[in-house]
Amino acid sequence: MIDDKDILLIEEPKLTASERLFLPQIFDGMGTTIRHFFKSLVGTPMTVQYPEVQREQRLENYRGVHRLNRDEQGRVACVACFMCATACPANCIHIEGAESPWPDREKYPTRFDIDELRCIYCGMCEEACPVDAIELTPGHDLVGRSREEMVFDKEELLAIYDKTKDIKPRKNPRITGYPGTGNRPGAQDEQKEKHQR
Amino acid sequence: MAEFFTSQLGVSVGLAVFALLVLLGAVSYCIYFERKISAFVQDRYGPNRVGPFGIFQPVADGGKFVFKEDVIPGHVDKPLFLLAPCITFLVGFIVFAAIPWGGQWSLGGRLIEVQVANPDIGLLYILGVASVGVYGVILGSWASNNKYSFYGGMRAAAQMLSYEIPMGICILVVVITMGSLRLEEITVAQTDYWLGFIPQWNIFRYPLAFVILFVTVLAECNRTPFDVVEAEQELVGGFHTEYGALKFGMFFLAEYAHMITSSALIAVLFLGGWHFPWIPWTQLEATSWFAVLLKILVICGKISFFIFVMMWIRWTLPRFRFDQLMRLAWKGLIPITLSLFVLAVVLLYFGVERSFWYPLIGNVLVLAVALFFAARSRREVTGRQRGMPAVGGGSAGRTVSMGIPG
Amino acid sequence: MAKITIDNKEVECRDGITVLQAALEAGWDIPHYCYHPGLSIVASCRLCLMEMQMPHPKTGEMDWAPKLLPSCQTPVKDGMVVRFNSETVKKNQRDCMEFFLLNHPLDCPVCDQAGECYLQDYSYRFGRAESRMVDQKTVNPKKDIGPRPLLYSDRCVICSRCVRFTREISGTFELHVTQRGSRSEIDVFPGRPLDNPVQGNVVDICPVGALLDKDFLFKKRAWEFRPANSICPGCARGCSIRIDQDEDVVYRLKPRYNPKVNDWWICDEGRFGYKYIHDESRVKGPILRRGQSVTRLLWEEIPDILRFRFQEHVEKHGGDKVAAVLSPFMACEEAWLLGRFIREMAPQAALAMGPVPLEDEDQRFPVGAKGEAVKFEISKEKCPNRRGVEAILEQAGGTVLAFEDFIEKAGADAFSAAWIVGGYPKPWLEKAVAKKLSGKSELLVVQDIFPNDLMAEATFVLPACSWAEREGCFMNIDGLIQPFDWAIHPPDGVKRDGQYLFEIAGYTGLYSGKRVRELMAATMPAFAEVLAAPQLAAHAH
Amino acid sequence: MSWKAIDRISPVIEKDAPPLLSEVVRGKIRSFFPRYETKRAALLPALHIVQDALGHVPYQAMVEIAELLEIHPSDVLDTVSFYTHFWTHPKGERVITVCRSISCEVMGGAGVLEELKKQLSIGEHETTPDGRYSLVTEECLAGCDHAPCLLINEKLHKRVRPQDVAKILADQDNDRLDVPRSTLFDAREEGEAPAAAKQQSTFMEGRGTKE
Amino acid sequence: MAFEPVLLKNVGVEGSRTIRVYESRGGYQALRKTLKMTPDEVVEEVKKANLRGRGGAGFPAGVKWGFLPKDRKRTLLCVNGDESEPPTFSNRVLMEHDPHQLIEGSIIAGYATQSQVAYIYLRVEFHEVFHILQRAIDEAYAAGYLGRNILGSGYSLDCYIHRGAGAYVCGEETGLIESIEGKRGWPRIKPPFPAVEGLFRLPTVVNNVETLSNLPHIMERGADWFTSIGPPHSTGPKLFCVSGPVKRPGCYEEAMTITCRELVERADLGGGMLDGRKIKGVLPGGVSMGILTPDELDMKMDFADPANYGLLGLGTAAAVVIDQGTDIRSVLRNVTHFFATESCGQCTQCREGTAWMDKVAHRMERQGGRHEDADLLLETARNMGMMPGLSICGLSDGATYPIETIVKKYRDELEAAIAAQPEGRVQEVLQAVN
Repeated sequence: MIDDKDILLIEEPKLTASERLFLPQIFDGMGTTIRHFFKSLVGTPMTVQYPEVQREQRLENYRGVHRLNRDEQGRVACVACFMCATACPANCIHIEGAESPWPDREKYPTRFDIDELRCIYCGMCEEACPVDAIELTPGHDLVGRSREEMVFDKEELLAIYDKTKDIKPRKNPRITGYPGTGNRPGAQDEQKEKHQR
Repeated sequence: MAEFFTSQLGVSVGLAVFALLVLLGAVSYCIYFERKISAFVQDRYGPNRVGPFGIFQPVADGGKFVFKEDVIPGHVDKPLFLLAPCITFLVGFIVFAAIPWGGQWSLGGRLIEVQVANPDIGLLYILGVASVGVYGVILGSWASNNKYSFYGGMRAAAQMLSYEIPMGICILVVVITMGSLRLEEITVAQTDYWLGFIPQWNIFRYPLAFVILFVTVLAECNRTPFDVVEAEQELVGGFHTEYGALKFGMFFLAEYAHMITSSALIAVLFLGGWHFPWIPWTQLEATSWFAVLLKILVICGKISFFIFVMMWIRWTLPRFRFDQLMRLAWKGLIPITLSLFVLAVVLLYFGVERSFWYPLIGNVLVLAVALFFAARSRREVTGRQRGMPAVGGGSAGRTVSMGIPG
Repeated sequence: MAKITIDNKEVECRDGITVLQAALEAGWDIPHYCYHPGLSIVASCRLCLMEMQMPHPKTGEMDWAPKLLPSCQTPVKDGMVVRFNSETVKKNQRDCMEFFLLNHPLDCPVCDQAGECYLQDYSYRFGRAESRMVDQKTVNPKKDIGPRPLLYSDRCVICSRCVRFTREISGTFELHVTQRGSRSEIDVFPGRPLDNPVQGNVVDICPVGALLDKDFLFKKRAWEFRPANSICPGCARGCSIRIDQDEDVVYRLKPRYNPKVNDWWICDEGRFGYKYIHDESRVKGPILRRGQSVTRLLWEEIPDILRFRFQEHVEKHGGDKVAAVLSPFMACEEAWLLGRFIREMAPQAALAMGPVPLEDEDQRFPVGAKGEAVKFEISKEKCPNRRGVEAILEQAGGTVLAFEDFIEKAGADAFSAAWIVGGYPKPWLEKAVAKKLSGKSELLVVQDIFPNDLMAEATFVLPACSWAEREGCFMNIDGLIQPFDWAIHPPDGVKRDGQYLFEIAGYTGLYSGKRVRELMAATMPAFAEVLAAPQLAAHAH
Repeated sequence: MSWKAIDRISPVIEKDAPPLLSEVVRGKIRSFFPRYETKRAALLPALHIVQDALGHVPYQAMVEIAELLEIHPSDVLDTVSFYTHFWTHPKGERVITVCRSISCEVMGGAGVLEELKKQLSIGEHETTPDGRYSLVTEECLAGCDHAPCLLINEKLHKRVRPQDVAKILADQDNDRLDVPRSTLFDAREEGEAPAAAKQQSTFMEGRGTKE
Repeated sequence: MAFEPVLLKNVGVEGSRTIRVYESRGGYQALRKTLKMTPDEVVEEVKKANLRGRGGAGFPAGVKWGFLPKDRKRTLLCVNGDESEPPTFSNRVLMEHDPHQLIEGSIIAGYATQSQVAYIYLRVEFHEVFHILQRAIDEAYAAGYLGRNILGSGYSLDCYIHRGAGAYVCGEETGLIESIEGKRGWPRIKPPFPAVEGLFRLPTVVNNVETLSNLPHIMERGADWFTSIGPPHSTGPKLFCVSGPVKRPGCYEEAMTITCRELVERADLGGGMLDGRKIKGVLPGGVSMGILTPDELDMKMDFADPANYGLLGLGTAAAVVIDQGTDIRSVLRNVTHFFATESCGQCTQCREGTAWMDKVAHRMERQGGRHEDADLLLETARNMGMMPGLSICGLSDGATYPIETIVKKYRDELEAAIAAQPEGRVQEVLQAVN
């Protein structure tokens, strides 16, 4: 419930006589659209003809298709903690965990499915991951012929990692840069200072 | 046999068949242009995959409409459901009968009207037939047995009713001035000149009536900003929610046919129909086949212009809320057109109805008064009611009225 | 009734309980690890310390004790004053949590306890964000200590609840604390694993993730469950349980506190006995057999067809040729509905109850305990509702047969129409019995979870549901009527027994145990009120 | 750190192994029963007796003690693991216990320990390969007035300086007491020496992070 | 002003361990006298003498006996001979040289409390003591001082030695009780106190060896004699141990009027420092009481004064002298290591805290100290429960006092040592130690 004291009452601005008629605004708008019309008629429209033409641009903080990172030994980095599945507002992550076959790890995912059609690409999974295993890449051209095809399994997500290894997705530093993650430049120094204090 | 083809009847029949075919094509291409124009306005390409510049897109669309599965939902009133698009479609096309396309054509020594029919009550015919169009919409919405569709139909009925009044009065102004209901005569009466060079088109006499007629025509055609009938965001398509395939195509085509006829009507009533000033071939006296062809081109050009403006408006202005739409009709347009009607009658009484200055001055006066009142009006201009908080809004007892009047 | 004052608030509490218990019952959330209401008190975790007023040793006047006292160990005394919401108490909790987490691996992401872990909860409430210890943590090994539980020593807080459980409840003494000081660990004697019929409880009482269930290991995270309260059908004791399910898959059963039946415990047989409900071989979909042809029935048409067929049969052969075998696995409501239907069709019909699976004797814990000392008991009757069905048969009156007699009579062609209910998790119809019954009935309705030998010739095959999919009440061996909720939906094509029996018995609408019990109460007042186990108190984990 | 679980299920005691505790030992243990209210209280004396007889307390002995005292072997292990005195694996014939209390440390006890380690070539909690000596430290031997001191089996060596270590080790009788021994806890049959460790092993198995 | 030794009067006498010599020097006379009194009179006498427990906590023995329920059927007596506190050895001296004094004291205490059995809990490292004491007990049995119907008084007492197995915490009375019961020596929660429910759930009295050794003398010479020695709150003779680099390390009997300085430096006591070494500090009452700097040596060795110097108490009155040549970090490490090894692991603060402080102290000794470590140690020590304590037994409190006093009183030295560490050494040590 919102408290009454939190409600801000705003007076509507008074309209002038000409504004009240709306006619100038209408003509203004008409002018804008006709200008664009002729510009596009004579010149080239702004849009490009995808997929024949693709713009050369790197959208670093674009949140596109997920990838599942590998650790130094090439194994899936995920520890099957279900944090991403828990954080996911669209319920599109399905994980099945099991005891890992490796000596240095407790748990690993036997299944890791993301329904890319359900996903809303909010990046919460990325934020929730305690081991930075799941990341959203800038990959945006995601197509498939069936719904089933758009449910990416572990192998597919790892394959995306293999393809996009060199890209370091830029996460929003304002979100991920909380002390302790060390993601942010200078974060570790701050940590040290804190200790000394 | 040749006798027939040169007779008025033969020309009428030929014209009817020809016009129907051309019109169907024209309507299809209207859709094409609509898409193209919207694309250009929005800096896009528009359809460009089927043929050069996508000019075969209407063919593809038409093919799709025809060959799509014809679904009739189980819950509809089947006969009415089928009837509705037919009515709309039919009405959209038969209005053309009374449009004068090219004045007179001397064919085989006789002067033949290039018009399917030239009844004495041409205007009444158009008005009458056109208002049947709304039956299609209402029937469709009723038959769909779906509350969104029904809302659409109700809105359509209320809107048609409201906007036919200012439209009719506007036409009445012209009729009083011209003294005839025959469209051909109205056209011919506009072919003179004032001061030797200003064509005596009604637009110069009654510019206000012209604008209002154009606005009401937009509303009658359910074009933006008056397309509350099929408002996708609120009504999921309104009356045609349940329609698909060819039946939807018929609604679709009828809308554009309606646009063409309405444009033609405005052209005839206010822009002198096939008349184009100063070019001899388009004057009343020119009756050769070439002149007729030219006249047809002239009126088509005028129609095209109006259609373009309609599309232009559609891709510029947002939709009215239903109460705003109603207010515009009843509180704005009807008083103004009534004033114009009084003006026309007074001018008629003094016998100066066909002069240039008196009507124009009268128009300006009416406009001035109208603007004065409009600017002084204290009505709310936003959707919010007075006293409603702008943020939050959890307070009890206050509701926001939705678009439906009442 | 003693009256004590906690944080300036007067609280009435039962006599003989501890301050901690009183505070918990009055709604204070006092942190604690080693205290468990079902076990003896060791007061070793030092988290529940409170400020208390004590009689001064010299003057005898009530005065604040100079030090914090463990509330779990101090019994309430009338007029006692304690303080929980004070800086000293809070400081102790904060410091204690730091000590607890010093050597804790902090591997919550892979720990199954996460989400229901008291170390997590208290750490959020009192803990520091960072450890001040820079030295390496002591890492204790993971140990395989028995067939069910797995021990992660590095997560252990040495609350010794599990050790006390094996000493006081199970009486099997397998667990002990080994070494001392910071090297303390829980352990078993090598080669003498933790292996007793109630060992699963050590996982429940472990407040942290040190003891985990191998069966449930890594299967699911605790917060994903949508639990339902239920009653264990494993034996006639009828322990209160909670079914943890997600998306119609049961992952585990947990005991629910019920002082009248099972306190905090359940046995492993019950705990892991749910697996059959996800068996692939279950009967799915109702079937009608006419001669050689087999048709799948729609659920909607079943009540009418059945009623018609029974009516027709009774008209043709008379009511005394009809018999019904009720199963001790049925809920009371279901048994009542079926009995009612049969009696309505044929008042002279014979009713019987199916065989009661029996073991040699009850198991009592602590092992070897007798009388008052018994803390937990497993019944030898391996079905949940023998008494309930018996009570209903008794109320139904008319011809009520023992199962053996029914077989005898059926073998002698006494019945030509029969309704036989199974619902046993294990095969129950012996070959010989099935053979005796086969070919005797013209109209045979078989209702069971798993295919049995009679189904091949049944006129109607109705799939039954496991108890997790049903709703109703069981009457346990002591005559307590305990309701249970459904936890999961039945498999595709299967309808809840209660619902279709409700419709067959001639009622319309939705079946609910409560609704049927109201109907039953007219003739059986005992069913007017059922025993609801107390809500699982937060402290009774 | 490995996630592999330590196996505590497989038996460590051979099946059908002959009883480890002789009748003498058992009788000795039984003789302690009347002293206490419960049989269990005889556990510490029993462990002393067994350690004296066998040199250490193997798992099998724990099981047999448990049977004797009518408790669970787990309880025996619980107690055994708590006290530092009991060895669960073979120790040397003579156990050298070096005091590391504060007074011994101040007086140079660390040097003695180092010297012992050097001379025996073993570390703390280890046994010489010949099984003669085991070396452990103890928090305090309560011999602070003679610091630094060390214990060889039962014999307390006082004021040991690093240079004395060689002499002490060379002495065959370095574990002989000056006072007459009480045989209350002794269960060794005549002439039998406790089994000596044949290999080096760490103090407590399964550990390695402490110390 | 040499103090006339009472407790140690037989020490050094040829054959003092034998019953013959003991009796010849007036032994067992007190017992005979006592057996003529009623048990309540004995208790009253001891109460009057205000005999405070010598084990460390200083609780009056008579009062303790008074807690026994009146309607008890069986009573047990435990003699606490688990002398594990470094650097204490007074009990060893008593039992090694004069075992019969203890036995007599035990019998008197047993008679006063009407106990049936006395268990002498002896730490396992006291091998020689065990043999001596067992021999003495056998002698006492033979002489009729133990067993059925002692000296015809109708009172019977059995006395058994129960050997421990190496656990400091078994010196705590309930830890001791658990240990006798054959369990791990985890101290019990109180209440119920042992006097109500102790060994084998029976009323139990637990007294220190030195406390009991005082009893024959109280009974023989009367409570007034006892109270005439020492200040009113610390009556009676007391054994003081002194060890470390002093000329005469050993156990001395004195009234509780002497100061720590006297104990270390008086010619008939400690005798001053060895080889002209300088005192850096003295741990005056066993490690768990705390440390005194050279300036504070005028502390009175009684039950009250130590608190004024930030110490926990008198403790076992066993002083160990630390000379200037010893690194204070080693002392700190020695102390923390002791408590980390000997914590029983029951209470959280003690279990985790002692180990943590041990890790820190080890790191500091290896030159891996950080500047915040001193504060960390202080705060952890306080969090572990300075008196009046947070844990079940006093070990945790005992562990905190030496650390707190060392860090507080030698802070400059610690900081200087940390500052003198080579650059980057901290990380190195962290890596290496870990």
